[in-house]
Amino acid sequence: MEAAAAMDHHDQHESTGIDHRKLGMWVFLSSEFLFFGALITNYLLYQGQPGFARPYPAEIYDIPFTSFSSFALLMSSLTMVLAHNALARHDQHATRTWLLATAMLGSVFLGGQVFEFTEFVTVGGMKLTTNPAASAFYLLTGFHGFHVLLGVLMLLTLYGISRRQGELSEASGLNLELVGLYWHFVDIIWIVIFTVVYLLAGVPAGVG
Amino acid sequence: MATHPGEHHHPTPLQYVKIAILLAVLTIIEVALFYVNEAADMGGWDAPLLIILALFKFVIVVGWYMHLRFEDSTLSKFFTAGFILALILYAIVLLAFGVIALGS
Amino acid sequence: MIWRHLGRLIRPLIRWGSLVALTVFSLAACSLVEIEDAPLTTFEPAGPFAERIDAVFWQVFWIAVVIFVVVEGGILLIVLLFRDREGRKEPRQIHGNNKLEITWTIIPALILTVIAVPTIQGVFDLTECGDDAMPVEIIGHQWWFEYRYPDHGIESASVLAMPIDQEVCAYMTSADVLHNYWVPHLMGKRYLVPGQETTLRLQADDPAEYWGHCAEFCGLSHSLMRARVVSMTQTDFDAWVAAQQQYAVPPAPESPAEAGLKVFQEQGCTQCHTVDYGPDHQGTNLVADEFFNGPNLTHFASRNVFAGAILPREGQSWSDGLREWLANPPKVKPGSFMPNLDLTHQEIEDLVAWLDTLK
Amino acid sequence: MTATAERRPATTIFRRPRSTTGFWAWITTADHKKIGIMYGYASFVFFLVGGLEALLLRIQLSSADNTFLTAAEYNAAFTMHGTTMVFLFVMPISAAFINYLLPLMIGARDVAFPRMNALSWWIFLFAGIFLYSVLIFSDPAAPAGVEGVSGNLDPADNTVLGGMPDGGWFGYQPNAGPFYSPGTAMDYWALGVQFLGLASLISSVNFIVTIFNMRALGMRLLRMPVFVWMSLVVALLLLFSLPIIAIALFMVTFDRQFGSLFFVAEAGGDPILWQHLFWLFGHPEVYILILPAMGIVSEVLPVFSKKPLFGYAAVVFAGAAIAFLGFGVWAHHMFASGISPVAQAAFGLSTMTIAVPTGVKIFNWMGTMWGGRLKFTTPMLFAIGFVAMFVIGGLSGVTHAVVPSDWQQTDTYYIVAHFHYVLFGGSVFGIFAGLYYWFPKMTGRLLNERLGKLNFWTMFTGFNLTFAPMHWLGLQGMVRRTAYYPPEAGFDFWNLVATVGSFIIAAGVLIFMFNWWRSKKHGDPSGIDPWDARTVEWTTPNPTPEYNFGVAPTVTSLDDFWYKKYEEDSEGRPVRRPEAEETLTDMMETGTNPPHPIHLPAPSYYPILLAAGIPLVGWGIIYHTSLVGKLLILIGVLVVASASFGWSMEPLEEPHDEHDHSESSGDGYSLPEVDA
Repeated sequence: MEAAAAMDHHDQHESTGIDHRKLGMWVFLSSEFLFFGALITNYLLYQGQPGFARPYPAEIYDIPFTSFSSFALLMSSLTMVLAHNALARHDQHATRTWLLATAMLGSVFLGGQVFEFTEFVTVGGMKLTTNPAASAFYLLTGFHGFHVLLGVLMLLTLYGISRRQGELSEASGLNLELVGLYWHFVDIIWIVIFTVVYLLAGVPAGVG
Repeated sequence: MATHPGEHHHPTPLQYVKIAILLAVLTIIEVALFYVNEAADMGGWDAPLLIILALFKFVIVVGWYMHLRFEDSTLSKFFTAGFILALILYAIVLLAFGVIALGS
Repeated sequence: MIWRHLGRLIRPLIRWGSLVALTVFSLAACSLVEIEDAPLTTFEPAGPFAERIDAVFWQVFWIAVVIFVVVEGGILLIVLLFRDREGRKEPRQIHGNNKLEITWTIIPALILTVIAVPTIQGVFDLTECGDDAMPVEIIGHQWWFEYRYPDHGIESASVLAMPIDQEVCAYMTSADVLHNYWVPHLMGKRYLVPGQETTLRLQADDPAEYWGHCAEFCGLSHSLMRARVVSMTQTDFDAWVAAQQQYAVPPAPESPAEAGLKVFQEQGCTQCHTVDYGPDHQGTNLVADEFFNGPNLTHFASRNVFAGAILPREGQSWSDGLREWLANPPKVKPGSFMPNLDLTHQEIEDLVAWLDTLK
Repeated sequence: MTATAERRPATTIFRRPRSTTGFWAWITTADHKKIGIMYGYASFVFFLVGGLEALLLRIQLSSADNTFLTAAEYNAAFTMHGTTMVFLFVMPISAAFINYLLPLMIGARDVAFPRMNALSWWIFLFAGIFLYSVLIFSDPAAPAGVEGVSGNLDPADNTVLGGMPDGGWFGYQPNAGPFYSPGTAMDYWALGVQFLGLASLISSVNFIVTIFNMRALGMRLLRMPVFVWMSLVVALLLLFSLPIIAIALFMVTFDRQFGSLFFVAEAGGDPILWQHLFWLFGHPEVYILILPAMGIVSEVLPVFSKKPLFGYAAVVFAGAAIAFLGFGVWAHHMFASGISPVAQAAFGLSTMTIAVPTGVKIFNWMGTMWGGRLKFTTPMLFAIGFVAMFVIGGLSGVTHAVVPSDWQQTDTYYIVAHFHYVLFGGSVFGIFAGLYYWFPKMTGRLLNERLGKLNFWTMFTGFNLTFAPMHWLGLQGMVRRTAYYPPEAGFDFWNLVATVGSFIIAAGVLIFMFNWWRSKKHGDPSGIDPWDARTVEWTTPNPTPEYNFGVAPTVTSLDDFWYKKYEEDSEGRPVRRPEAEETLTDMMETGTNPPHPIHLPAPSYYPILLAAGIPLVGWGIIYHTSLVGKLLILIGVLVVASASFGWSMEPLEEPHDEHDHSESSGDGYSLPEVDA
């Protein structure tokens, strides 16, 4: 056993040295690319096809509004990373503040999405059932919104725990890191969606 | 766990804020590009520019906010594997549908 | 105890019995495949495109046979040579051999390269229709094929007539779900996709009748969606076209056929079916909605099969097949869009008499 | 011995479960072995269900124009046969093997996330039950039609069996969409497969982390048993392919339930998009089904050849190559769909390349047997059967890559023959090899060898009689998925042969079940090392103790266990070490009486509770237009949410674990108390 233990030390480099949950989260996130990739592909395929019932999503976008809510989500990544940083400095108060700020910014984004969907349906006249491009738009942004919603719930849970226990323990610190990874990921997916789906979208020739 | 060797290299809050400002500026450029293209057609040049800008933002968030730059390479291998695989597979699908075309 | 005895009895019986049975069946398979009359067989190409595919198939097949014999023979040899026997030495512990690994990576790769050449040539040679091909539109319906000849202004169903030695370019689409048009004697298969157009090349060498089948699962009666292709000389085809371009001849007054026409009109059959008696005569109804479109019956009696080429059955007369169909279509073809109209015996007889006039 | 911790959780909904035996122990377990066993039994039940469906199909096809089944029943039977065998048998029984063996083979005490593991299993089980609940809740076969117009069905054709999903396991659109498959059957299919995918996705993350993080000391990646490698590859395939089918199934569910138009051709939807998405998942799925069996065979062949696996690294890399290439070949399922000639040529070529690594594997297996001392035990027979049959499936597979040939063959029985040679002659034979080989690990007893050989030869004969004739049938033009063929088509004889064969297979399965049932109680005791095995899982007593290993193993080479027993003489022949018997006795001793206290993943109620909410949501979505449906969604979401909450409140580590942890990290162990 002693000999084995001595030899063990030489083999230590094999272990990845990464916590199970952190590795698991990254592994999971890597598969999410395929998830959102399928949704974006789906949208790209349909948004440019002529002959659908109007309107196409790109006809009724409100770019200034979406830019604003995108900006909120982008800045929530900053508050998220500041929360993580505050916890690393053992500044529990700041951690709580930044957590709440992140959840708030996430909620702003979600609220924006609810508003946008409502506008599109009532004013723009584009429903899920209008045409395949509209279906694809709602499915894509809807699933992204669902991810944000889960993120907000997780952030609020962390905030709740922190309030109730007076602090976030070291174990919760890892939880915070994991929620952060998830949150940033949702943000980078939106960076792609904002560019590809909103800014680069057009309507097929002959429409509009 | 919190005392991971990589933690030392993490940026400071100030650096995080600077990064956020950079991200904000990039976003403003993106939206501006969109309107420039609306006003005067850029002849298809908007697409590559916007994609490059988005990728730039993407890399910044992943690298610094998600600390991927400072992590064990196993994690970045997984992450890039998923990203590249998705990119290739869906590019082929879009090619098959003629949504994107090679050499045109 | 009993297991031991039973085992001793059964084991050799099963082991050798199964090997013998397999050998016998393989031999039987080889012989029977020639003898048996299979109207959908892929082994009897009757036109240049199917022949081209057949040639590729056999090329690959013989390569596969050689590989099969070598590998399976190798496994059998190993099993016989190295089975554990009394007094056998312990085996040498060999972990691998890089040269061998490289060899059996490169050799299959080379074989595949050989196969790849006819594959790719075949794809490019056989996909695009030729310039002087005769266009035919094929529309898939649940569960029958509709044919339109845009150059001749003809519509038909279930039976595709085509001249020999003339390429036919089928422009295909579907009115409902996916279908897949397949006439093995003439060509491989191709989907019919709703909202899209696919093309398929068909060509026959000799006058004959070929079977076809819808090959993509298309709902309840997928198995009852068959097709027929009749190839004929150019002269016969021209005559056929000329006949098909005629209006139908109105039935004689007071004949059973006229009663049949009346049943046809009164039962609402005209909702889906067209019979074109020409502009001067009533009893025609062209239906706007693609989905309601049943087969055009103007020259119904000129087709030897109907109802998705499943009737008449083997040994059944044309009129008996029609009687079976009219009595209860959903029973013959589950899910059929032609409903059971609870026709009386007399009504059916009249309809048969009338339909028989639609040459 | 097993130190069961005194549990005093501060904040949970339930007290932690305490049962270590009996019903509640199984319900709340987080033990990978128990979960593996449950996976195994459940998937075997589904195997029987899927087998019965297959027999129904075979009876119907035994003669021309047979009326044993109605068209609706036939379509439902083949749909559910495919769905069941793929998602409810081969995948979960592979999960059973991976669950049971993976930690043992890498010298770990459990998987990385034991409770997540339990969650996967319960989601799988509930999803399977959900899928088959269609028999109770679904309306009988509704004929096809568009809004306001539907086809006509003879009233006699409205049967319960015919009310099962009938759009094919491939669910091609628009036939499986809202207009052409009205009713709820295909909703059960879409959601059921969705949930099964969720279970597999969770498993895959779990297995990947386990393999990356929990290997025994000294077990480098290239010292892992091939089965572990194949598990890793399968987990990666699942990880990257499941999200695609998830989206595709969401699209179908939205089309069917909420009126979106993704695949509605009348509104501009594209049915071919479904095929791309389905096969983007579906082709990797094929390798998900076969690679675990390849792993099993790679373990069994060396043991009974008394030789190491020939070209270990080549076999591993070939497996990885198959997986990687497997992502780039999906459109070969669509050569007839009208994709461009360039795409057809490209996918034909990429498909051919897969034959190369597959060939490498087969040759290496032959190389393993070459010069060995082959003992024809039942696992070995199944393993050799696997190799021999897989060659046939592989060769017919290459003919599909030859695009023009494929235009003739696709959608015929030739394809059915091909993939059954791969999935039955391949996967199922591999699975049976594994069942015979590792049965002692689970029970401490051996399966009866005589019955085993009878089992093999019956299944082998039945298998070939059933599926070999299908090659001929397909080339003679028999189209797939057809309930009827006319007498003049000339298909009768070979179909009858196939039907007879299928009943011989069924007999083989019955023999197996009898053997299992009998040997569990009366089989010969196996001892610690019944097969003279090579890998780490056999260094611990049989049946496996709850804590797996008395002392965490340390690995110094590939086939570590073997080299504890044997050394090589100057000729390279194995010579049993003089101390081998002593080593084994020691292993038995430390395995039975661990020298140090061991703590194990604590059982929990939350996995089963969380999983129970999921089918509720499923039923709710299907009936969402009614009040009951809305309530079900609400209840389901509440169950999931409260279970997640309780789960996250359940302490990760018991109070005294902190202490143990710092100690145990010294010997490199990541004890599984770190849970999520």
